[in-house]
Order: sequence, then structure tokens, then C-alpha cells
Amino acid sequence: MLDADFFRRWMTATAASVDREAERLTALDSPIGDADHGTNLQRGFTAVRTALEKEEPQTPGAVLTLAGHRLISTVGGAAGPLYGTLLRRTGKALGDAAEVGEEQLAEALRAGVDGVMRLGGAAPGDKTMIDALVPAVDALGDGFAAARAAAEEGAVGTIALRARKGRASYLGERSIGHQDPGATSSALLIAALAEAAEG
Amino acid sequence: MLDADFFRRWMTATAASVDREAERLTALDSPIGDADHGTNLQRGFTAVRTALEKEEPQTPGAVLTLAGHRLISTVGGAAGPLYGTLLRRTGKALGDAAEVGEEQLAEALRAGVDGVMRLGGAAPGDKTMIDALVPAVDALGDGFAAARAAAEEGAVGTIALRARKGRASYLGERSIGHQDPGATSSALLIAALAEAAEG
Amino acid sequence: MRMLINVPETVVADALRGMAAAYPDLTVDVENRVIVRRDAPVAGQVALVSGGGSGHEPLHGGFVGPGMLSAACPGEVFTSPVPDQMARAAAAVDSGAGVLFVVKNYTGDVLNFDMAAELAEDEGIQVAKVLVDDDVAVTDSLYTAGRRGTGATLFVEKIAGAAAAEGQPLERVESIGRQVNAGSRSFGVALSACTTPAKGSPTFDLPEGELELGIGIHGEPGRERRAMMTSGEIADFAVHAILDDLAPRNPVLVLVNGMGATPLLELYGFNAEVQRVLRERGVAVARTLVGNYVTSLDMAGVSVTLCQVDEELLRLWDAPVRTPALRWGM
Amino acid sequence: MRMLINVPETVVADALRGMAAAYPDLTVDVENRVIVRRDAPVAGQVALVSGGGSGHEPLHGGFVGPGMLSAACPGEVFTSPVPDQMARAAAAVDSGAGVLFVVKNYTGDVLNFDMAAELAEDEGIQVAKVLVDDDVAVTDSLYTAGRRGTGATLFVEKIAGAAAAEGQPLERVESIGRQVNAGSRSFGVALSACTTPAKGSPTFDLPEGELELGIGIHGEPGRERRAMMTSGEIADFAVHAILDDLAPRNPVLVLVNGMGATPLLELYGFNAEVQRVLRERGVAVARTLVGNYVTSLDMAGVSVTLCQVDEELLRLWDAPVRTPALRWGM
Ligand SMILES: Nc1ncnc2c1ncn2[C@@H]1O[C@H](COP(=O)(O)OP(=O)(O)O)[C@@H](O)[C@H]1O
Ligand SMILES: Nc1ncnc2c1ncn2[C@@H]1O[C@H](COP(=O)(O)OP(=O)(O)O)[C@@H](O)[C@H]1O
Ligand SMILES: [Mg+2]
Ligand SMILES: [Mg+2]
Ligand SMILES: [Mg+2]
Ligand SMILES: [Mg+2]
Repeated sequence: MLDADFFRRWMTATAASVDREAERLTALDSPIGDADHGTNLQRGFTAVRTALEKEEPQTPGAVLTLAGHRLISTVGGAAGPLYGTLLRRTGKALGDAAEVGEEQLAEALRAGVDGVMRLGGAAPGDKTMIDALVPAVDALGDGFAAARAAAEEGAVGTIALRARKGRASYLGERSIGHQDPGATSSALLIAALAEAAEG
Repeated sequence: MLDADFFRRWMTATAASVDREAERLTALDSPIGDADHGTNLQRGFTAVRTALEKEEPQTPGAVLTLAGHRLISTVGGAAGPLYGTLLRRTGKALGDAAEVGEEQLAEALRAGVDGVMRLGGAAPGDKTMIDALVPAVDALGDGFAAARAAAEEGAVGTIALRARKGRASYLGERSIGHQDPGATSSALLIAALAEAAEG
Repeated sequence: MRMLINVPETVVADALRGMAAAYPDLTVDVENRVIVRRDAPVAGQVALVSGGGSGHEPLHGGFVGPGMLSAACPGEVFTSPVPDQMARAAAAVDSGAGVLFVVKNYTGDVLNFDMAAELAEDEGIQVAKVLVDDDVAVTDSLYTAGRRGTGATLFVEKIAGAAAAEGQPLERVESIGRQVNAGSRSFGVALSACTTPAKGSPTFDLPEGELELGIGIHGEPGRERRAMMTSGEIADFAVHAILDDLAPRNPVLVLVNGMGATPLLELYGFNAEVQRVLRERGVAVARTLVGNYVTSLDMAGVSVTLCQVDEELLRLWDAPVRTPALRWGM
Repeated sequence: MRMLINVPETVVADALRGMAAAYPDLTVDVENRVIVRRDAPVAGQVALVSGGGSGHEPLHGGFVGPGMLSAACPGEVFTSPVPDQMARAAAAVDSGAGVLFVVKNYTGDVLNFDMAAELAEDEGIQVAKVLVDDDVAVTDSLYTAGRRGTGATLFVEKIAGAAAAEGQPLERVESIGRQVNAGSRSFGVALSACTTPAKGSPTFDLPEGELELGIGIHGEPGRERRAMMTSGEIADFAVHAILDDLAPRNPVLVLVNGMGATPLLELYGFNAEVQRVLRERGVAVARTLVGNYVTSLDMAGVSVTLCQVDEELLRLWDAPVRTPALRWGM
């Protein structure tokens, strides 16, 4: 079973990984975006880390709901509302149980990803974070490592895609050949989940 | 004796030489000035050429006076009034004789250069056109070729000088090591005089 | 990195401190990143709130004041602000007559303003929204995030702001804003990329002798790269791109807008070419504005915006305005 | 060459055509390069005429209008205009009350304006002159052409223009102009060189990570090159350089002036630092202006100008003005 501490570890692992990869995320956002994705997420997950330390939420749902709120209040851009909604919806779906099972998490995460798709209107293949998140959720039944691999594969797969959502879509054909920054950060998020599971 | 035709040849030879050297003059005006000396003089001597063709002045004095007026009305910057004054004063000093001797020209040119020094307040050694003009006038007694050589030497000599007049003076010590654009164009003017004398 | 900054992290806060010092008519909340006209809320008037990523100055903070915006919310550079900012701004400026959000059509701006509207409505504030999407360079909007909001933002903010200043009700101010947007089209061109403080190097490589056609205002490259064109050729291309999409029956307002690093001398010359093309195409010009209004940091380039105006909109355009960047009649 | 132009030869004429189209309140003689306020001559008022090389826009043409200049004469890029232009302008604006020439202190400007004064006086026009020389970066003026005229030009033109608009006589307008100049000091910094259309490449090489201190507005390098400094350090340096030369007993007007390619976002942030230094030094600030007013084509950089004002000068500064680039109170 996964307790609040597990979810805290997930969030702090994500924050650490975003810190490490911020420059790369911003660089990816440069040719097909506006060169801010790394700094956006760094600002957001730093705030998440601080809030978790300060407010000490006691349930998995509370951890993710708080994290989602903080992202919405600090990130801005497309990523803020979208990642915020992802975590908030997932947290909400987890309810106020003190511990949750892996299956429950997979379901809740699917609800979160559905929320992102509803909010942003993106479908798989549009070259967005969805292209990492959907395969990850699909693979979660086979364990965290499988989810991580699927997310990474999905992120890399965006290179070949033409963007239909977000800033990259303005580029039309010229968006092809570049990896989507949001899909890349989503892969980091799922990798951090796997890391948390490793203990 | 030097007739109006000689002075027309001087002016058209100057115009041709300024055309050829405009880029170099502007390039010299770049590190210690504002990168316009070549285009300034090109604009001016093009106007001089046109005016001489149209108005057909009949005396040496009239040729130079017209040229000076045209420079003042078309060049602007420091060079316009200074070169304009040089030619106007020289022309005035030549009076309305139909032909003038070399000595008379030397004297008139000295009056012109004096006019430039009065107007601009520059003395020899200040790193201006004066550093080519004064040696040229001094050498004119030894013939046109000597004047040309003296002007050229004076222009090159400005490299070692620190500017005290004109824009280059703002640079203080940093003006040292660059040849003055105005001294360089003055050397062209005197070289054109020698050219006109060669026929 | 050739920037006049302290550190990238404080660029927006530093700018807000500087605005606070320069403009006593504005109340600048540096901590919460809200710029409010000092006399807000103004009784009986609809309030206009806009905002967006920083880096487009004077947009939006420079348009706060009587006759235009009531408040502006600057985000990080090129990053739309967070909902809390707009909700806070709405609370500060609402007189009870309601608040109009002017939102440039970018995914981030739309989502954050929508969330802000929810927050504000929870506080009992009546909120309406005008979405600005004037950039004709974004085609087949079925397969994109839709047209970007660029130069027309200035027209929407000025004209809707004038309607609000007259005391018109929220629905009317909103519909005027929508009308302005519907009659506006823009096209932008870059001669160089821009450099964000966070990245510290140009957002894309543009070799000498080439230009990008159809750029946005966030350092994105355009739809197409070409060999350098003359000012006249660029004006032909931009104005034709606009007129392919908008056939104005009424006179237009013209905005010739510098992207930030193009000298005013060049913008004036470009305006001469824009006016020539409009003459050739038989489009009457009511008013012309030339300058840096909706910028993209230190990008060299220009955008053209045309806004079709009837007598009413022209009257509102001419109405008094007193903001740092746009000021006349008072 | 990343320029929005047709050909270098027509840059100034193109810009004048563009100004003519944008500003119906101005009469622009493109052929003779004179920009005149439409309602000139104004009976009973002294007329102000200024001019200088182009490339500093909005200076001077953007300052023509009620409350400021009566006419402006743009020269070629960075080349002072020719006497015929100023003489023609003087004839167009003189109401019989006389004409004040506002001249930036450069050899070319001084000589050409002096010749123009002779021409105008030959036509029976009474002419007075204010020389602007505010740039403290030029030291030991015995061995130089003297201090350059830079940012203070705006203060002289605005304040003397307001005095003229009040109907004050020529000697008084002249002495007010001189007083403004005497109480003004500037210091400029470049983060990049500029590129003139005629040359097509930067006027000097400035490697990344270095800056030039004490530059002028014509693409000249400064007195000193240093490793890149923060906005705060630059403000310290510039304001201290000014205050070493001017110890204001009265409040000052502050102009934080962009050289052309520095984003307004950065200028605002820099203003915050300038205000901090002034606070630290105990200098009271009466008014602050931030923006691109006296530019140097596409140079990145900034200049600071302080102008000490008594109550009378402050009143004249606040007086109504209606020009393309400076506008308030009407
Ligand atoms: N409509 C959308 N649905 C899902 N994800 C989106 C959408 N629009 C953008 N994104 C994601 O957001 C990422 C960009 O985030 P970020 O750079 O932080 O915001 P912005 O685009 O506002 O600068 C994109 O790489 C993409 O993965
Ligand atoms: N006071 C002066 N006396 C004599 N020559 C001068 C003076 N000031 C400048 N010059 C000359 O003028 C030249 C510059 O001319 P130009 O570049 O056309 O004008 P500007 O300096 O106004 O741009 C300098 O190289 C110098 O030789
Ligand atoms: Mg981005
Ligand atoms: Mg020069
Ligand atoms: Mg962004
Ligand atoms: Mg010059």
C-alpha cells in the first residue's frame, strides 16, 4: 500500500529531477515554444516542496491536491493549469484514504489525465504531455517501471509528430523533428513515481 | 597658368576619388567616429559635379565658390561646413581672374585652410583634416606632387595622434592608433589636385 | 547575454519596482504582481483587467489608466500569469459593475484566466471575457491552438476601455471588445530572434540575410523562412496576408508595431510602405499608430495590425486616455 | 544587415513619408527635410527649431507640436542637417517673435546651425541659440570638442517649448533653455554597438560579456570598456558619475532613456536601480520618464539624465504638450 509519505517522495523526487533537467526542458521549449518550460516547472515544484514541508498533508489525496493547487498558483503558462489539474484531479480521485493501492492510483491517475485532456482539449498524437501521460497510465497495470518506460517512449515519440495543440502548433510542419517539452517533463514525473516506488 | 577647366578637373577628380574611397572613409570613421564620412563626402561631391555641369562657372574662383556652396548645402556634419569653407574661401581669394598661377593658388589655399582653422578651432596636431591640409599647403611651393606626398604623410601621421577636436576627441586616449577620416579625405583632395595638374 | 538586468530571477519584480517609481498614477503590488490604476474601483464603471507573460512591454501594464485598463497582471517572461493574480486584480478594481477580462488567445492565458474567472465569480464578481485572436499567420486553426492574440490587444483594450469609461454596461463593453477583435488582423515578421533572461541565448537561429515571416510575440519562429526582403516587399507580404483574410468596408486603424529592437526610424519608413499598399488596395486609413507597443523583448522586426472601425469605434478610439504608453485628450 | 529598409540611400526620406502618414498634425516636407507643426507660425509665440542627424528617433521630429518644438530638421543618419534646412524651418515657423535654435553640442551641429542663423538673420529673422552639452562622460573639455548633447535635449525642448507656448519673449525662452541645460547631466552605457544603414555592420566590436561606459549617441565607443555589470552596478556607476559633477539642491527630473534595442522591461528594472541610488544619495525626484527618447539606432544600452528643477521649471515641465512622442495635458 502507498501512504502519504510515498506521495511526498514522488513530489520531492519530481522537484529534484525538474531541478536537474530545467535547462534541458527550457532548451526543448526554445525551437518550438517560448523557452520557459524548465523555469516554469522549477518554480512550481519548488513551491510544491515548500508547501509539503510546511503544511504536512496527511493523506495521499491531500498531498496531490495541495501539490496541484500550488502548481496552479505559481506556474502560469499552459503547464501550470494542466499539471495542476492533473495532480488535483488525481488527488481528488484518491479521496481521503490514509493508504491507497497501486490499482487505485492507476485509476486516479487516469482520472487526472482525463481532466487534462478535457481542460486542454488535446488528444494522443497532438504532440503534448498527453503523449507521455496516456501510455504511462496504460502501462501502470504492469508496474511502475513499465509506466516509466512507456512515458519515456511516448516523449521520444513526439519528435516525429506535428503539433496540434499548444504553442508548437503555430509552427505547423516545422514542429516536426523536435521533442515536446511537456511530454518530456511528464516522463520525468512518471520516472519520479517509479523512483518513489523503489523507496 | 591654371584656368577654370583645371579647377573643374580638380573637383571631378576629387569626386571620382571620393566615390572610389567612400567605403574606406566610412570605415575609418567607424572606430573613432560615427561611420558617415564617406557617404557624407560622396553626397557632397556628387552634388558638386552636378552643379559644375549645370552652372558652368567660368573662372577658377567661381568653380571653387560654387563647389563650396554645394558642399555646405548638401553634406552636413562637420565636414560640410569645413570643406565648404575651405573651397569657398579659396575661391574667394582667387577673385575673378580667368587664370591663376600656382603661387596664387598656394596663397589662396592657405587662406582657405586658415578659414577652416578659424571656423573649427583646430590646430595642427589635433588629429583633423588640418593635419593633411597644412603640410600640403606648406609643400605646394615645391609643386603638386610634393603637396600630395605631404598631405598623405600628414594623414598617416594622424594615426599616432590623440584627437582634440571632432568626435574622435570624445575617445581620449582610445583615439590613438586610428587614422583620421577627415585627414584621409583631405589627402584625396590634394591628390586629385596633383592629378588635375598632370592633365 | 547582453542584458540590462540584475539576475534573471528578479527581472519581473525589478521592472515592477521601476514602474512603481515612474508612475505615481499606478498602484503597483510588486509582491503579488498586480498593477492597478490608483483611483480604482471607479464607481459605476465596468473594470477591464488584462495580463499575460512579461516581455511585451508596454503591453499590458503600460496601458493601465483612465480610458483603458483598470488593472494588469504580468506573468513571468513569456509565461501567462497565475489565476490568483487576475482574481486579486478583479477584486481590487470591481465597482460592482463587473469586470471584463481581455485575454490573448494562448493556451496558458486562456486556462489561467478561466480559472481566475471561477475564483472571482466565487467572490461574487461578475466576469466577462474577450478573447483576442488576430494573428493571420496561424492558419488552419482546426489543427492549431487557434490564432494568437497580438497587436489587436491594444485596440481591444483602448476601445473597450473607452466604452467602460463612458459607463456602458458589462455586456455592451464585452460586445464592443469582441467587435474590435472580430474586425482586427495582424501579421508579424522577425529580422532576429529574441533572448529571454532565463535562457540567455536567442530562441532560434536566424542567419544574417534571412527573415522569419509569420512570427508570434514569444520568440517562436514563424511559419516560413525567406531570404531578406526590402521594407516595401515585407509591407506587401504582411498587408496582403491580412487583406486575404479581412476585406474592410470601413476605414481602418493601422498599428505599425516594433518588436523591440527595430529603430523607430525604420518603423516610420516601414509605415510609409504599409500606407502605400493600403492605398493600392483601396483601403481607407482612419488613424495610424507607429511605435513599440506589443513587443517581444529584444527581437528585431515588426507587425502590422489593421482594425476596421465604424463611427462608434472610431469615436471610442479617439476618446481620452491616460496611461504610461498611450495618452491623449487628457 | 538586419534592417527593415529599402536601400540605405532612402532611409531618411522613407521615414519622413511614414511620419507624414502617421501624424496629420505635422507638415512634413520630405524633399527639403523639414517637419513643421501644422498650425505654424503661431502668432505672438517664439518658435523653437531643432534638428540633428537622424537615427535618434523620436528626437527631434517626434517632439514637434504644441508645447515643444515648432519644427525639426533631420539630417542623414548621424549627420547634422545642412544650414538650408534650418533656415527654411525658421522662415516657416517665425511669427515675428523670433526663433530659438536648440543645438546639441557636436562640431557639425554647431557649425551648420551657426551658418543657418546667418542665413535666417539675413532674412530678418531674430535668432537665439541654446547649446545642449550634458554628457559627463566627456571630461577635460579643454582637450575635446566639449561635452556632447544627449538626453538633456528633451528637457530643454520641452521646458523652453512650454515657456514659448506661454508667450514669453525670446530672451526669456533662451535663458530658460540655458538654465535647463546648465542643470542637466547625462551618462550613457552601451551593451552593443549600433549598425548604420550606410555601413551595414556594427560601428565597433563589443564582445559578449563586456560593456562600454560613457558612450555617446552616434555609435562611438565610450571612454572605457569593462566586464559586464549588473543593472544595479551600472546604475551606481552612471548616477555617481553624474552626481560627481552636479550636486542638486532642488528635486530632479529623471530620464531613463533606452538607446533603441533594450527592452522596456529592462529599462523599468534599471529605473528601479537608478531611483535606489538617488535615494541613497539623498536626491529628491520630482518626475521620472522611462522609455526610448534619444536613441542610437539599434544600440542596446541606456542613458540616465538628471535635470535639476525649481518650481518654475517643474511647472513648465508639467505644462501641456502634444507631440508624437511626448503628450500630456491636451
Ligand atoms: N492543450 C494542451 N493540452 C495538453 N498539453 C498541452 C497543451 N498545450 C500545451 N501543452 C503542453 O504544455 C507544454 C508547454 O508548457 P509551458 O512551456 O510551460 O507553457 P507555455 O506553452 O504557456 O509556455 C507543451 O510542451 C505541451 O506538452
Ligand atoms: N573642429 C574641426 N576642425 C577641423 N576638422 C575637423 C573638426 N572636427 C572634425 N573635423 C574633421 O571632420 C572629420 C569628420 O567628418 P564627418 O565624419 O563627415 O563629420 P561628423 O564628425 O560630423 O560625422 C574628422 O575626421 C576631422 O578630420
Ligand atoms: Mg513555454
Ligand atoms: Mg562622421
Ligand atoms: Mg510560456
Ligand atoms: Mg556624422
